[in-house]
Amino acid sequence: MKKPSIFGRLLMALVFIFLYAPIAVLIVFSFNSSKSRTVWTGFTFDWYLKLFQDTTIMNSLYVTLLVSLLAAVIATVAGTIAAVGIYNMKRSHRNAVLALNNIPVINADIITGVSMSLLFISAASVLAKLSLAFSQLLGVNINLSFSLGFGTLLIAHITFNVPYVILSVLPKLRQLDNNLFEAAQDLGATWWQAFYKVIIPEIRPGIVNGLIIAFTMSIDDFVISYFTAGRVQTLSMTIYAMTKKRITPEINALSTLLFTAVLLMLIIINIRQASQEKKLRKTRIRSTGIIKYSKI
Amino acid sequence: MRRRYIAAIPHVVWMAVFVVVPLILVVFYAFTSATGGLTLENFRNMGSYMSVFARSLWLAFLATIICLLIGYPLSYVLSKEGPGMQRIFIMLIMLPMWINFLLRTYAWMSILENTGLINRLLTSLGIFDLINRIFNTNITYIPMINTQGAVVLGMVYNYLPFMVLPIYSVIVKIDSSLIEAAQDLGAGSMTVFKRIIFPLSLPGVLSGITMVFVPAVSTFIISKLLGGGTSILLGDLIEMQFLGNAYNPHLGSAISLIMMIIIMICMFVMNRFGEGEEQAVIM
Amino acid sequence: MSKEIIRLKDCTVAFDDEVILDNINLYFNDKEFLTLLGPSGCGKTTTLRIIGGFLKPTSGDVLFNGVRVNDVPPHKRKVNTIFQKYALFPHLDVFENVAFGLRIAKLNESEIRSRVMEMLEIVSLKGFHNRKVTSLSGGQQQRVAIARALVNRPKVLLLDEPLGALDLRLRKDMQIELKRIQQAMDITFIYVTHDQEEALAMSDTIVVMDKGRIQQIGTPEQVYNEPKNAFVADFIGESNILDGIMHEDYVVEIFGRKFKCLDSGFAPRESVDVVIRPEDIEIVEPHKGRLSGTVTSVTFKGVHYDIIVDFKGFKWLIQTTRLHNVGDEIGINIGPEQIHIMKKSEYSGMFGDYSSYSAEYEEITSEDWEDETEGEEDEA
Amino acid sequence: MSKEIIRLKDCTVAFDDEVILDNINLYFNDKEFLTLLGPSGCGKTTTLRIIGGFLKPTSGDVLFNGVRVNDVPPHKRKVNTIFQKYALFPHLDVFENVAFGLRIAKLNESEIRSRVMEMLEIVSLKGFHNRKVTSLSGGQQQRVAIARALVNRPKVLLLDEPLGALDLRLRKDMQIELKRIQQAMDITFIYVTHDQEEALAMSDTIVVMDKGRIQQIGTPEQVYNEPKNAFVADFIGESNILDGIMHEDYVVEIFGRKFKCLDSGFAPRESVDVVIRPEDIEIVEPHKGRLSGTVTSVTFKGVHYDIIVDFKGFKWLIQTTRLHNVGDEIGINIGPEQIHIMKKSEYSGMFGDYSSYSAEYEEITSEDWEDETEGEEDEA
Amino acid sequence: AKKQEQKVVNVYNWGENIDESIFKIFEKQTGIKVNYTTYESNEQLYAVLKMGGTNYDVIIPSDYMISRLIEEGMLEKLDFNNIPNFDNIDERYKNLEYDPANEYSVPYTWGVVGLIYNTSMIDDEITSWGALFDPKYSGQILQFDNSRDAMATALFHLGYSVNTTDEAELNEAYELLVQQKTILQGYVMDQIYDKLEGGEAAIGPYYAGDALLMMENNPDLAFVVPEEGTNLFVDAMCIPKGAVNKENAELFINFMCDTDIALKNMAVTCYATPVRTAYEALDEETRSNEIMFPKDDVLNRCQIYKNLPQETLNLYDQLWVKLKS
Ligand SMILES: Nc1ncnc2c1ncn2[C@@H]1O[C@H](COP(=O)(O)OP(=O)(O)OP(=O)(O)O)[C@@H](O)[C@H]1O
Ligand SMILES: Nc1ncnc2c1ncn2[C@@H]1O[C@H](COP(=O)(O)OP(=O)(O)OP(=O)(O)O)[C@@H](O)[C@H]1O
Ligand SMILES: [Mg+2]
Ligand SMILES: [Mg+2]
Repeated sequence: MKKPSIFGRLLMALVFIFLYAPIAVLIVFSFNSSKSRTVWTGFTFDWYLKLFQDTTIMNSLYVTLLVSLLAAVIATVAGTIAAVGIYNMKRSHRNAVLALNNIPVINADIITGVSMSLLFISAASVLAKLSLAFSQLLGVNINLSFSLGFGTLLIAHITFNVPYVILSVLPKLRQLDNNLFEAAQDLGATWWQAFYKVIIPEIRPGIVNGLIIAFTMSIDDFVISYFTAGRVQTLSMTIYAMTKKRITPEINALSTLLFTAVLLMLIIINIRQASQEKKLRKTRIRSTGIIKYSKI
Repeated sequence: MRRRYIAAIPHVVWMAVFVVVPLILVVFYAFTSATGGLTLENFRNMGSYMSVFARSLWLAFLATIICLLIGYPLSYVLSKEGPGMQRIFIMLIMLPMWINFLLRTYAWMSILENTGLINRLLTSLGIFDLINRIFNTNITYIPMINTQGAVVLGMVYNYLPFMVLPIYSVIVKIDSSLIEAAQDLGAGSMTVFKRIIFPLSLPGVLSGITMVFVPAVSTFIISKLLGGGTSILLGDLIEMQFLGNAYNPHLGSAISLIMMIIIMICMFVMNRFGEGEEQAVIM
Repeated sequence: MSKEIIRLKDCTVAFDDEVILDNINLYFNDKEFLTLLGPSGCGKTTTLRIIGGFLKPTSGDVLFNGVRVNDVPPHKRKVNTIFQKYALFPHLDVFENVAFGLRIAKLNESEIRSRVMEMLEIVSLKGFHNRKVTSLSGGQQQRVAIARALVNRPKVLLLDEPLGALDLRLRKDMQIELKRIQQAMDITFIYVTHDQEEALAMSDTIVVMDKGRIQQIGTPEQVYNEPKNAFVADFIGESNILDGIMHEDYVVEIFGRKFKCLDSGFAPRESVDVVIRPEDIEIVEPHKGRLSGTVTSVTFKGVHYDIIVDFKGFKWLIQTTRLHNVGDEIGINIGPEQIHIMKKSEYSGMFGDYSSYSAEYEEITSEDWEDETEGEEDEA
Repeated sequence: MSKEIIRLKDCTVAFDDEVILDNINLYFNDKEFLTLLGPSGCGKTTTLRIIGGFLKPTSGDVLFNGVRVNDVPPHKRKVNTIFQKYALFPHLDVFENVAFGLRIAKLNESEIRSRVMEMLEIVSLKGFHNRKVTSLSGGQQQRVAIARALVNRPKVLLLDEPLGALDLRLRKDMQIELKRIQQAMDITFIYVTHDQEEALAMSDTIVVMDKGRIQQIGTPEQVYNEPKNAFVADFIGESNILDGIMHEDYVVEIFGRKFKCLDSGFAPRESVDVVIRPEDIEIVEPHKGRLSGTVTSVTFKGVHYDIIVDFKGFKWLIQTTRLHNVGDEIGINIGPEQIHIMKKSEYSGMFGDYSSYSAEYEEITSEDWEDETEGEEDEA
Repeated sequence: AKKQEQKVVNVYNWGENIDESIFKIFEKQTGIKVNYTTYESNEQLYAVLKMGGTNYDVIIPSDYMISRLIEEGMLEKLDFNNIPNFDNIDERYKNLEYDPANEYSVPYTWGVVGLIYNTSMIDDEITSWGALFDPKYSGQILQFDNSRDAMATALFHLGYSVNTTDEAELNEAYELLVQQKTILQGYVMDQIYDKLEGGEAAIGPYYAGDALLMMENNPDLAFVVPEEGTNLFVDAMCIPKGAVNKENAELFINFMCDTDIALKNMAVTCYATPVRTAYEALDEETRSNEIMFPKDDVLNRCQIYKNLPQETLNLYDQLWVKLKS
């Protein structure tokens, strides 16, 4: 209830300056007419135009969006199903599975990345050998071999996304009224109807939240992709390659665009949430009112 | 009633194949040599990387402490704001995460470089001239980039939200009636903080520490970009063995293994320390 | 009120070797308001779940109209349930909640509309069809749950402590409302509660359960006035339960004195439990009473005073509208129709002694508490 | 039971211009068990919070022993509170929860130990000191909360619906327990509840509140038997409330007939509210009664029957132990001491009419509901 | 997929080492799409290949790395029938020591390593590798971020052979690098562009072609081949073992040896081309650029890296990791 102290306000101001200084720099220099990152030489929109012609950036943007979207969607579906399963487990089993589930969440990214790349590479070489052996044995050309690329990247992303989806869906399942499912069946719904007509809508906030987290994690990931993507380049990897010489302001432009988009989205969501909450507060007071007057 | 738990089985299998098996492979690589035989060779030289281990742990420790020192008061102050403000501030803390962290870190280079924005600003304000005149020195810039300080700064910058969010979400959930109960029993505001708010926020603190320390100790980007590559960290060392200039995945696996063990020990000790049975993983 | 429509035959349910329902035999008549009454954990919900089809009995049969339905899944049974906490679908508005079953049955839109609207009118929720269910008060949610079940025109409605979450006032109103709806719709209600007043006020038939077994079946008056054993006597209202000996038909000895009563058919000198309701005891001048004792505690309860009276070491609870003071000497008389004789049972000696009441309250030993916690853990 | 220790003087509390407490004047005596009773949202918790120091009144004074303490923070007030949901510290075990206040007061370890242990014994939790509070049952948590407050030896203990979360059985036990503790410790209890039975059973003094205003202060008997207005009459027990006219002192006219009563001091022909409790009405043969009517509904309630009787269109609730059947013609008599006269108030006409009871229950028109919603919105 | 699978060639090259616009021409000519990615150093290329799991069709390692890859059986033999433009290559760059029978590689660029420094920040004239180790420039010096090149700067300064296998000499060089570390601003590869052009650092060693690019952007920069001698490198196109699109790769290699393409490419990369016909087509001014095409007196001072025996390679790795930690 008490207003934060001056010290508190000061701290917040400093932290936000700290958090946003580099972003401000990034945005400002996306309009810089030269490639310099530190000297302002004039205003231009050129980088925004060039951005769309740069095939490397556009390609990697495409790869990133595609892999993030696919991984997020697959992980959300898989994670939701898994969460339902986990929810119905015996406690001891559930704890074991949750511990397993937590490994990629807690483990260092680099270890996740390195270990998965070891798996993919071993699998690739084993499969290559196998197909060679089979081909010789059967006299037909069988090719099971694969190389690191979009497929492995996708698998990796799914793998580190699923746990987050589960962590966000599971609490919603726990909050669920145990009887909802039975209520639906009682009203004539089959098992499956009850699931998608009642359970899914009920845990939807958790699912959506999981989807968003998964998508964010994927978009933001660099380390794991770096070890598992092979030749394919995500945006992070392209940027990483660029940091090795010099970042072109096109990337700044791209980030500025993304940042603005997310900012707008958040503002819209926020306004909507705020108004919803206001409504909710009203109805809460309202329902106590009902109890108060119900006797009359 | 029905065996609905089977819905989790594909997940368990998937996690076993893509999480557990890879970790087993790491262990396997760590104990074999390039020629294939079992060996402890990879661990024998570990002593020579002592300095990297020490540096990584130390810098990650520093970054974690600083994050905690900034993040805790910040979370606390945030939790005192009105609900609308809280939402906005939390959004503002998460928003930077939507800009690629490589870019954000790279932007720090522009700020910290010898010819970067800070030094330029100081020069144009005539600060250096002033100092040079007074102390009769001849400095034209303050060296900030490519120092360990810069690396710690990069870590703090990148991982601060991971400290703030869990602590904040634990603090806001503390039942205000507990605070009133403590006041009722004679506790002044300092005591309330010391005896109620802080102990109750410990799970958040622990999960914040984990979420900062683990990525900090294993990063290889921040040190590359802001550290100039002169003092590498564990992450660089591992990366170097797999995709870098000193190819040796067996050694890399051994280092990974040891890092994993160190992280596990740290977390274990910390959880003991905080009696944190209910370790919260908060997103 | 005669045709039997559901029967449980020798139903037993066990989870992990723990017997939850022990050989239940029970039938339900058409258009009856039947209440399952019993303490928490006695198996009431389990019984309902067997009827609803959410649980298969470990052994025994469930018959609907004489047909065995053990293997019919819930969505194919012509019964509907109102769950302990309503289980409304929070993502749907009032209309869609009520329409749920009809949509599943694939009725056409206009019929759904008219049936839902009609039903909402019956439960007095006209004009609420667009509201979010979460924005409704407890009583209103309750009505939606009722409408949602009734709109499917079930022959039987199962209600699992439907009023448990409401506060006292609302609860009383809803009791009346439910009874009215049952009569208006002319269907069978199988009602679960652990509130004896509720059961008494609403039911045609009460089934008293404890520990997975049926203790007594009867009308409210039968159950209240002629409890079968000490458990029933105690669970349905306050009662003084004393040890007695049947001397001969219509004569029972309590505290060494003989009292007339209306019961017969016991063996000579058979030990029995004697129930005397606190409101049935007449207070008279000390010398005019059959027994006399000392008032040890008085509590004002509004309608009456609860007084504890010590008769030779045994403490009785008496309800009276006249004020007596602690220390007063009083006499009591008990008419033959106020004395209820019960056969001894496993519950004998466990209830109906007011020695530990009020100011006389003995310290609860920590052992008692430990027991309690264990009980809880079993449940979890 | 005489010395005044706390007084609220003209206390008003408003949030955002909404008046929550309206000019409350109230004093609390030493060693008294005082209950604040009222419906949800009437301002009971707010009153406690003012006394506890968690809230400053918008205007008015809080006096402890005659000294103004408006600006004294909670931790410096010599009162302790038991919160609505216990508010135990989940990170501390039972011992440390109870020891909390003592540690803050920096007592030495051995004294803390002995006082905590003694207190745990008083609340019958000996042997529980090492348990986590989260592992306790509701009743046990309740006792810890009590011990935690009492161990500081406050002069005054504030209890905010301490039994609200417990089930009926435990609730009754804990009522007795609390009363015992209050008497044993010889301190003032200020108790908040919305359960009138609880208030009647436990209190020395009851303060009935509604809409932020005090409606009546008195002993349980006074409040029950001589309610000040229709709200109090209705809130404390069932009542028939009728319009009457005082003809002269001790004579009131109801339904055109004159009845003797015990009240005086009204203006001639003043309109009044007349309260008659359902259990106070004597049923006699139709021709022997002052009034005669027809039974329209009967409900068995165990101890008694609730019957609704129609007297010339006005329906009365009567409680009787004898069975009557619907349609029976009965007569009633009411003694002068059973008739309670109240001045007309804002609540007149709102309560005490049983026309809409039971089988007679009229369909609630949607207008009623709409009205209700409007009322809510006014509030919001 | 209804249409035939798109033909591709996966090219893995040094950063800043090609004119990416020529891919379009190639695609137009052959219908083959170029997937292009880059690496930082020979050692990194080696790690990626060795790690496996990736499929590259064309790689462009340097001389010593080529011989190492050949020795370890990691390259495919080329089918020169598919590379008719091989005839355009100057004979001087055929059959070099790293691929004596010229079965595995087609030269792509060549050049020397030298010191690049900012004349506005360094007043002295730089002539020796010693400048890299001079505390005078403390905090302004950059160094190669790969073991072979970095060790070479020290070995040159010490006057040893860059191909030495003598442990003592290598250790001495290592010690020198350890000392240097204290005055170093950082280890860099292509970041050197940014640092030198922006005046962030004053001096660093790099390859001639890149030096020319940097000098275009910042006229204050100068390039010098130190008097102690330097490394002459030849980068050549190869096909790694197991390449999936070997024929496309050969088409690509052939394409790169086309005169016009080589010229176009050279204009962007500034590296000297071994394509004779292209060289001949250059204008006089470019041909006389001593940085791009060093005179013989410089070339005589040059050493070419050779592949080293396994133990020495191991020692390199060890010393390098030790240095960096
Ligand atoms: N799925 C289950 N597995 C094991 N035990 C169960 C299960 N469901 C119920 N029980 C046990 O069966 C007993 C009876 O449960 P039931 O829910 O029928 O009680 P109830 O009479 O409805 O009680 P309440 O009034 O508390 O709802 C309880 O002891 C409970 O612990
Ligand atoms: N901080 C606040 N801001 C605005 N209104 C408040 C606040 N606290 C309480 N109120 C309002 O004051 C009124 C009285 O609240 P109070 O908590 O005193 O009621 P109560 O009698 O304790 O009710 P209950 O029995 O439900 O606990 C309610 O209408 C409530 O909504
Ligand atoms: Mg139940
Ligand atoms: Mg309250």
